[in-house]
Amino acid sequence: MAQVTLWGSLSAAAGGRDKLDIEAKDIRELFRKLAEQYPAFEPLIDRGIAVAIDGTIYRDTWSKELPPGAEIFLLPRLAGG
Amino acid sequence: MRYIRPLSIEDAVGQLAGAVGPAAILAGGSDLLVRMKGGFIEPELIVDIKAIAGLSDITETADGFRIGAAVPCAVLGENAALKKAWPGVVEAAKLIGSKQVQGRCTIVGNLCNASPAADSVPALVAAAAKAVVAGPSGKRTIAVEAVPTGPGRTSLAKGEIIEAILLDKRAPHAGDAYQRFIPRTEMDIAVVSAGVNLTIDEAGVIKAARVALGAAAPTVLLVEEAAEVLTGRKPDEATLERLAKVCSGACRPIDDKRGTIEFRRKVAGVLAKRVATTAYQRAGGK
Amino acid sequence: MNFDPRFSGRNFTSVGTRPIRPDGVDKVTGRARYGADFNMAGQLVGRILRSPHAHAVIRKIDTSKAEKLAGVKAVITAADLPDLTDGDTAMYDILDNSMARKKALYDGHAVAAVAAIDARTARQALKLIEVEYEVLPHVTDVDEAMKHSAPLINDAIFTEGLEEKPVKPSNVCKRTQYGHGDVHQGFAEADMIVERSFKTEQTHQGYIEPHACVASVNADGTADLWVCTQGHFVYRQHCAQLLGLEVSKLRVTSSEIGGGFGGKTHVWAEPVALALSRKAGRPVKLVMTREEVFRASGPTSATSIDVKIGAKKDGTITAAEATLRYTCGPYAGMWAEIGAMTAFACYRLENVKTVGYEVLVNRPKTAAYRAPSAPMAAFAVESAVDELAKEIGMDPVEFRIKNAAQEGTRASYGPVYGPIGIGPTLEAVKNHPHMKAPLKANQGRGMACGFWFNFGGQTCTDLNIGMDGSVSLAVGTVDVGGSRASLSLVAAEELGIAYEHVKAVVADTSSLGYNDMTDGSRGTFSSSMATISAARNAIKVLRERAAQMWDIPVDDVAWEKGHAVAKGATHGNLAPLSLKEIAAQSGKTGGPIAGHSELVADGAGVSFATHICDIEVDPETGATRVIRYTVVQDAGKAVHPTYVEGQYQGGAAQGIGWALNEEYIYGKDGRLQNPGFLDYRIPVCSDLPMIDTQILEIPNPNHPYGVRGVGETSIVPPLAAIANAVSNAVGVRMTHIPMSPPRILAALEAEREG
Amino acid sequence: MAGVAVSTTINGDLVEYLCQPDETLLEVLRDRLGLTGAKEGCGTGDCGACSVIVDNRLVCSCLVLGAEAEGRQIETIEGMAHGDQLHPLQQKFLEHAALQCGVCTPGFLIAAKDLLAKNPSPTEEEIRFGLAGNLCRCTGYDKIVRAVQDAANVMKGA
Repeated sequence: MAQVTLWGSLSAAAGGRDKLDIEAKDIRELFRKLAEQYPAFEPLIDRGIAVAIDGTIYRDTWSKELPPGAEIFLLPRLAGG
Repeated sequence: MRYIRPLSIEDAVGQLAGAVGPAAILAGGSDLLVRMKGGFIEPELIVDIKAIAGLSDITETADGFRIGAAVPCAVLGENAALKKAWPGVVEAAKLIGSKQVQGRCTIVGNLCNASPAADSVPALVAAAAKAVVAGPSGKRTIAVEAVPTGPGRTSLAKGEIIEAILLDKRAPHAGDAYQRFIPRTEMDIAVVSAGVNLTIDEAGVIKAARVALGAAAPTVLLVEEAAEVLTGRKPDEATLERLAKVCSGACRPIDDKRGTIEFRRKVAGVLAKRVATTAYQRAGGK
Repeated sequence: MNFDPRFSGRNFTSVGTRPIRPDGVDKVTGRARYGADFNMAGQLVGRILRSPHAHAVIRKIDTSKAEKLAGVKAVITAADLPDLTDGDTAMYDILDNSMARKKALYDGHAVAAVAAIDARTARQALKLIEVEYEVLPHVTDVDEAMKHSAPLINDAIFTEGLEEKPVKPSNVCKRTQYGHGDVHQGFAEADMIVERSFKTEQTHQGYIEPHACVASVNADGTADLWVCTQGHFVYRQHCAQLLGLEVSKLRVTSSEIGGGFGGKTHVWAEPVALALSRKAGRPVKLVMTREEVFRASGPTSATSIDVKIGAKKDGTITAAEATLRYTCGPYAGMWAEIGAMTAFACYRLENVKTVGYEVLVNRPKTAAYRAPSAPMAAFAVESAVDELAKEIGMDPVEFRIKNAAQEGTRASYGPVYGPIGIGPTLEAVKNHPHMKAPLKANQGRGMACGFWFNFGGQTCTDLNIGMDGSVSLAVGTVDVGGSRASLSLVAAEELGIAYEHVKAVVADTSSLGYNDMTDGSRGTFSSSMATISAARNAIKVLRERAAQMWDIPVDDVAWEKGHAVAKGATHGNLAPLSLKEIAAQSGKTGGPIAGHSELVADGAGVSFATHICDIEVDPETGATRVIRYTVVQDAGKAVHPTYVEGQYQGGAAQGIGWALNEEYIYGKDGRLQNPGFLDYRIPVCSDLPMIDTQILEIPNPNHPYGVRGVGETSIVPPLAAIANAVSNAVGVRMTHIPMSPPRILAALEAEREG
Repeated sequence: MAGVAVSTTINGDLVEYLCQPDETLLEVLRDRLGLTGAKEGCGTGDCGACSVIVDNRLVCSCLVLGAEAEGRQIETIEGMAHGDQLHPLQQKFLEHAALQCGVCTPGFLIAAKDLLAKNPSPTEEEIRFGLAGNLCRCTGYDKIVRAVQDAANVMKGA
């Protein structure tokens, strides 16, 4: 069971909750389950969500495993110059 | 659209007078081509005056200097005699645009573009320069301040060309100077500017003065009251403060993208002080 | 990922040297081809008609007269770009921004376009297009736009992120919040509190090369696009989607790019050029004028920010709070959100809260500009931090060191930091001789810190070894400032050959797999990762070939310093085989030798910088002059240190321009007053001193060489560093950027009058 | 609109062309003669990217009409190197990494060449003011100034 923290504009998609417990082995499964439980996440996932695992931000590596006990944050995907 | 390069001033005047649609005079082109590019002017006729004999020369005469209408500002700076006699006029002309623009732009073009912020004009007005106008009805000589009548407007009639600017021979103990305020160090249009021309006596007392301000009103301002403040005095602190106050008071500026009314008023006075000090030093005052 | 991406702490041979860039000679001889330097046979000239109104309904467009003009080959309006975005609102906004559909939303918004045989005919044709507008009230100011009485820009937008669902549409498209702890309690514990409001004006990236492209659409559904862009693969996706083309049938070639800084990360005129070409049946070249660049492309947000920070007497910050309002132009964005994330990223805070509001206004669609949104937030926060240090009586550097984030700190935007460079940059600044240099009258010194995330992303690289042992490296990230040199160094490093034997090119979209654009300081970070991976794949092949040549097991072949080396007692007498020797035999040992890599370069390390700046102020005119400037920034590992310095210096210069003079000035009519380099005042050569740099290298553990992105962070601190310097020079706290002479003089006069 | 026949010298070679009366020298160079080294950054003389030398005067070619080139000597970036021998300024720009995107580089090189021709030993301030008509958005000018200083030293020694 991973505890996932939702930041910024993302918590609105989970009905205002900013912490969720989700059983997932990697980012792909995490996104799939999020979209199942909270359909509002689907367009956000399509648009792009960044996942911070123990402080390192991943934007596109959906195969990245979620280590047990890892601190996981979901952040909006950013634009850069 | 036609482009012509007449060889005589008479031919140029005739072509301009006879033009059916809008006609434009091309010397340096640094204003004309920008206006054409922006679609502000679509001339039917472009008269390039650079091939006209004498228009590209600076001549030193018994009365002073004659600067042809097609002389690029960079050339003014290369003329040692002119620079020595009228350093304020030359430094003003040398402030227009970049090195690239300097190789093309002219003080007559600067004058005829009739921008209140034109750099060379306050210096020319302070220097009591005159313009030689050639037209269909012959030639006339007028004070430079009589040329611009408002932003983008001049007193020149159809077919008229300014063929030269005249500067007097320099009296001893005289000096002029020009400064402008710009936010950067180069490449800007003056937010406000000041030109001062002084003659002093042996004792260092100012005998005659002309003070002109740029970008402070719809046309360059010749501030008579400022000249009165200086005349008969030395530029001590109190005199300079009064000069600043009078100049600030004489301004009728606008708020625009380059500055505010308050800023222009205040800085016009600051510049007048600084420029008067430089002109005084150049006149030999201590 | 098919290789180990972790930092290896190795010693380098090529990486860290400073060779001449591979594209250099072309660029100093005028041969390099930029967006406008390319032509096709039968090419037409495209031009765009733009709205003179800030906000207007487009009632009717009559193009008949223009179509009849001799030499006009196509005239298009939004009707020629039907909506194929299928509910993708971000793409719909890009489409509407390319060509207004129902309303013109800002001065300069495209409403129609022509393709004609030459520029003069095209210009004339634009004048013949008749547009009937119903002019609407407009709003350009961020605070005005938030008022209930403000003209509504899009009645389908309701504020997202509110606790209660709004019942009325609003110009505020989103509210976001970041932070942790309890700021109320934190402020209650504070001995001193500084609270201030700040404003920053809108700026433009100011790249010297205007947007330019040549589009050619064929009747068979294939198309070519030559364009200056930061991401040709992204442009291909956008254009294919908007035009209804098959992605693989649209080949996009990125020209040399004359600056982007975020401003060339999504399409503007390119779909219009393609639509014109499709309609005219001929290639179309479309080059924006400088005026169009300012009116319709770029810019960054204008902002209004409130900051409140509290600290104890000993200098510990107890709470920090900010409310950030950012303009997005007329389309939804996430610019305030990025500001809210970055605002306090430099500090170790128990209690922090930031709230961002995305605000729609009648200005051009906001685009990314080098560490987008971070400089404005840093200006507000770092100004307040300086003021708080002063009130407490602490040195501003010491105050920041005391509160700096470190490994293990929870960032104000959520995650916990790994090894980071904020502390080391501050220590370096503290010990820098610049901090001890004497100052004259009316001069002041300021310093400030800055943060940027840095990105990675999708990346694809091909490395091909020629029969003579030379290496061609095809990358898909556009080279915006020397990355071909740094990537050649990386290939040389990994293979163990000389830099001179590597030639890097940016491949077009038909020659390489998809790459994200060069943004978020990712070019060298991501493509070096892919290059290392590709090189290691090539080395695997090289070892196999050497094993064949020696007729020994491949496991007995190692790769050392550009050579295959036989290992073990049985092969000890075999002379090493060089890459060149193996390549020469490649035709007989299995064909061409290559290494490929497709990966997602994740794990970009965050980046911090601290800047020092000396400013002289003329108290009579408000004029400022930058006397001395120093940049200290963490690069992780500087691959080509000269170009790293260049990034530091360039970002600082852009920040200086933003701080002092650059701004969009709108008239009461909502029209842009200064769409040109004359009155949009970017720094000229004589405005700046030399910009000293100090590169720190705190390795990024997620990159095999420790590389972090370096491009963006350098624009973050200057606004605040200069504001702090002005404050120290003449004793006025400047709260409005740019600190143009009229603003400084007004502040000084207000201070004198008390 | 009547075309103007022009005969001029570009980088030492006699060139003849027909241009429109309102066509700029920059347009002629780029669109008629294929000399795309000069760039249009603004078209109004504010950026210097189109710098060329006409009769030993540095100008913005966007502020010169093509028709005015009659009988003149024009130098562009394409004529700066002698064969495969780079001009010292070109070499020093490469060595100092005085370019990032490179779009302003041709204009800077031409302006710097004109500067050093008129002032072989410029101070840093003279270089900065001498090149103030050329905008660079990438470098912060630091490395450009150093490259010009270095080239000046090399050229004096030569």
